[in-house]
Amino acid sequence: MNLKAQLESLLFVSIKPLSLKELATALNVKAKEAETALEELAADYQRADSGLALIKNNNQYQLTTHEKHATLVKDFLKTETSGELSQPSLEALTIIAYRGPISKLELEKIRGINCSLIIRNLLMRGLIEEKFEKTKQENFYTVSLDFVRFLGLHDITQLPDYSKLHQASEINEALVDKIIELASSAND
Amino acid sequence: MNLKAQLESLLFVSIKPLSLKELATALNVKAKEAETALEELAADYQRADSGLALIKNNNQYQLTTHEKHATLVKDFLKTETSGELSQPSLEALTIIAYRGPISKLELEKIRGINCSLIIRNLLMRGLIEEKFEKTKQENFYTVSLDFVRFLGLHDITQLPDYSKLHQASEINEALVDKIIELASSAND
Amino acid sequence: MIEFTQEKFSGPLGLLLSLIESEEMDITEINLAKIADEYVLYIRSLADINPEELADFLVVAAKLLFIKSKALLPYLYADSEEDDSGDLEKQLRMYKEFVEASQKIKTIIENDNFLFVPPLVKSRRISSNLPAFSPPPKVTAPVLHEQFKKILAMLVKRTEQKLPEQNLEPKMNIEEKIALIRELLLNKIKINFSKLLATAENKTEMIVSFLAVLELAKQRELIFDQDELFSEIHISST
Repeated sequence: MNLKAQLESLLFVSIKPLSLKELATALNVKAKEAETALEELAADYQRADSGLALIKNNNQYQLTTHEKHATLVKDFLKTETSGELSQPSLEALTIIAYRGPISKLELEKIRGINCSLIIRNLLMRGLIEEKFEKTKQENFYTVSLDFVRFLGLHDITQLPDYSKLHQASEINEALVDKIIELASSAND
Repeated sequence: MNLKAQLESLLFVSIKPLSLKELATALNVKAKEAETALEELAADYQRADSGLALIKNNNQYQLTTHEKHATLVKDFLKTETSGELSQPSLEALTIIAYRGPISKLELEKIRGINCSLIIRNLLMRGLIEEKFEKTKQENFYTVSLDFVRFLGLHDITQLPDYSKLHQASEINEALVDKIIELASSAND
Repeated sequence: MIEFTQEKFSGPLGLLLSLIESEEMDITEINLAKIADEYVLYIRSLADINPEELADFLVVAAKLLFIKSKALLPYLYADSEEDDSGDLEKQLRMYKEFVEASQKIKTIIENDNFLFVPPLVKSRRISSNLPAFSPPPKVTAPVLHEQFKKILAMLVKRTEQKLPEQNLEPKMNIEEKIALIRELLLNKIKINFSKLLATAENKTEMIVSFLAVLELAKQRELIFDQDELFSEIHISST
């Protein structure tokens, strides 16, 4: 049996995005195997001048129309405006897109202002997702698959300068850890 | 532009099967041209070991899963729509039961997160019903008659404490409160 | 299909960035020191600022005034290399990177390359002969009752959490604080800065006190003295 074709069937018929785990379980294969096949499927769509695309976010996969046909499909579905974004909301979304998963505190540190209302608004509109991290006892935020679709990207890492803006946080964290280490050893 | 890919996009997003005429009009091509491309697309699906298939019925075209994967798809859908509800789905169902008819926006104001996928899932399982209110230009949701009977009730108002909880002031406040919040975050 | 609304600036860093950029300056500590007064003037002119946000604006004001005082009186700070005045500069640079990235995201959205997914498609499933009704076995009327009461309790909790935020509203603005300090100095020769801060009920009021004292010093109405670095600051009228 062709794993790619089976994955395509399930993604097509599902009413929601599917996680790697759900797909692997349904097909009774290892997650790694399913992941490789999904990557191949996504590449096939790109290569073969397909009408479809396979996108991924937060380990969730979804079949969508291909970005090449955005105007055609939009006219066909006669879709309407899906709301407006204020500059503060756009900024918060940008930071969450590049830095996610990110805590509210970190987001507020970068924006220099309380972001409670913006976060609630973005959650309600389904542009971001909230996940409680047990180890850190804090909520962390990532952009949603819907937001990735609005951008016409297949993966949020395709954003311009993604690795540069994303990694900055890791470097900072590493620095902070180093400083804490030095400070504590100085106190000994 | 690749006609096959365009046809595939339209067939993928359409809610209902599409006639040759509808497809040709949307793509601004002759019916004959569209028909040839559709035949090619159907052949591609058969040849390429695809997860999809193109079926034609009464001159109406529709994308479906490939018949090879019928059992897989059926088992998958059965698990997807059976068993217990996730906590978020149960909460949404509860709010719809006590508070319905309720709009998606109101439900989201109470729950604080986007509810599109949850509503889809509840609709799919036949637990709730959707009704478009012309005056408000919005969909409203109520629990389905099947679900009321499943609970052993004749009418949803027979739920414990229904009259008190249906009008709970906490809910009214949550609705009002959030409207202010959205207004302020829209112009902050 | 997402529309964008325009604002003059968003938040304190947005304001700071727009001030710096309108002067065509780079983000450096020296330039931040130059812009400090303009920033303070601007936030004092903001009539309808959300009290929750005012605190954040004031935090940046305090940082700016610290940077400015450091630029004016460098000898005071010569020994303290660990001060964090460079933080605001770094913070603003990082913020600027994200503002620029947000403009790129805006362009991407405006390119309208939306990827569409079908609405709920029931017809696709008909061939699978799925039951039209598939209830969750354990859900009963009492379960829904319990669940609804939990939701109400959660809503009450959410409202309560919001109340303290509203109390953040500053009890006093800078003008009132200035008047109070003047009055205090009429009755006393000296006041201790720490005592003044101790009367503040929250962070916002503390910063307001700090700004008021700086404002009075600027208008040469009062002077500071201090026995040694980091010791008590005494305030007296000129």
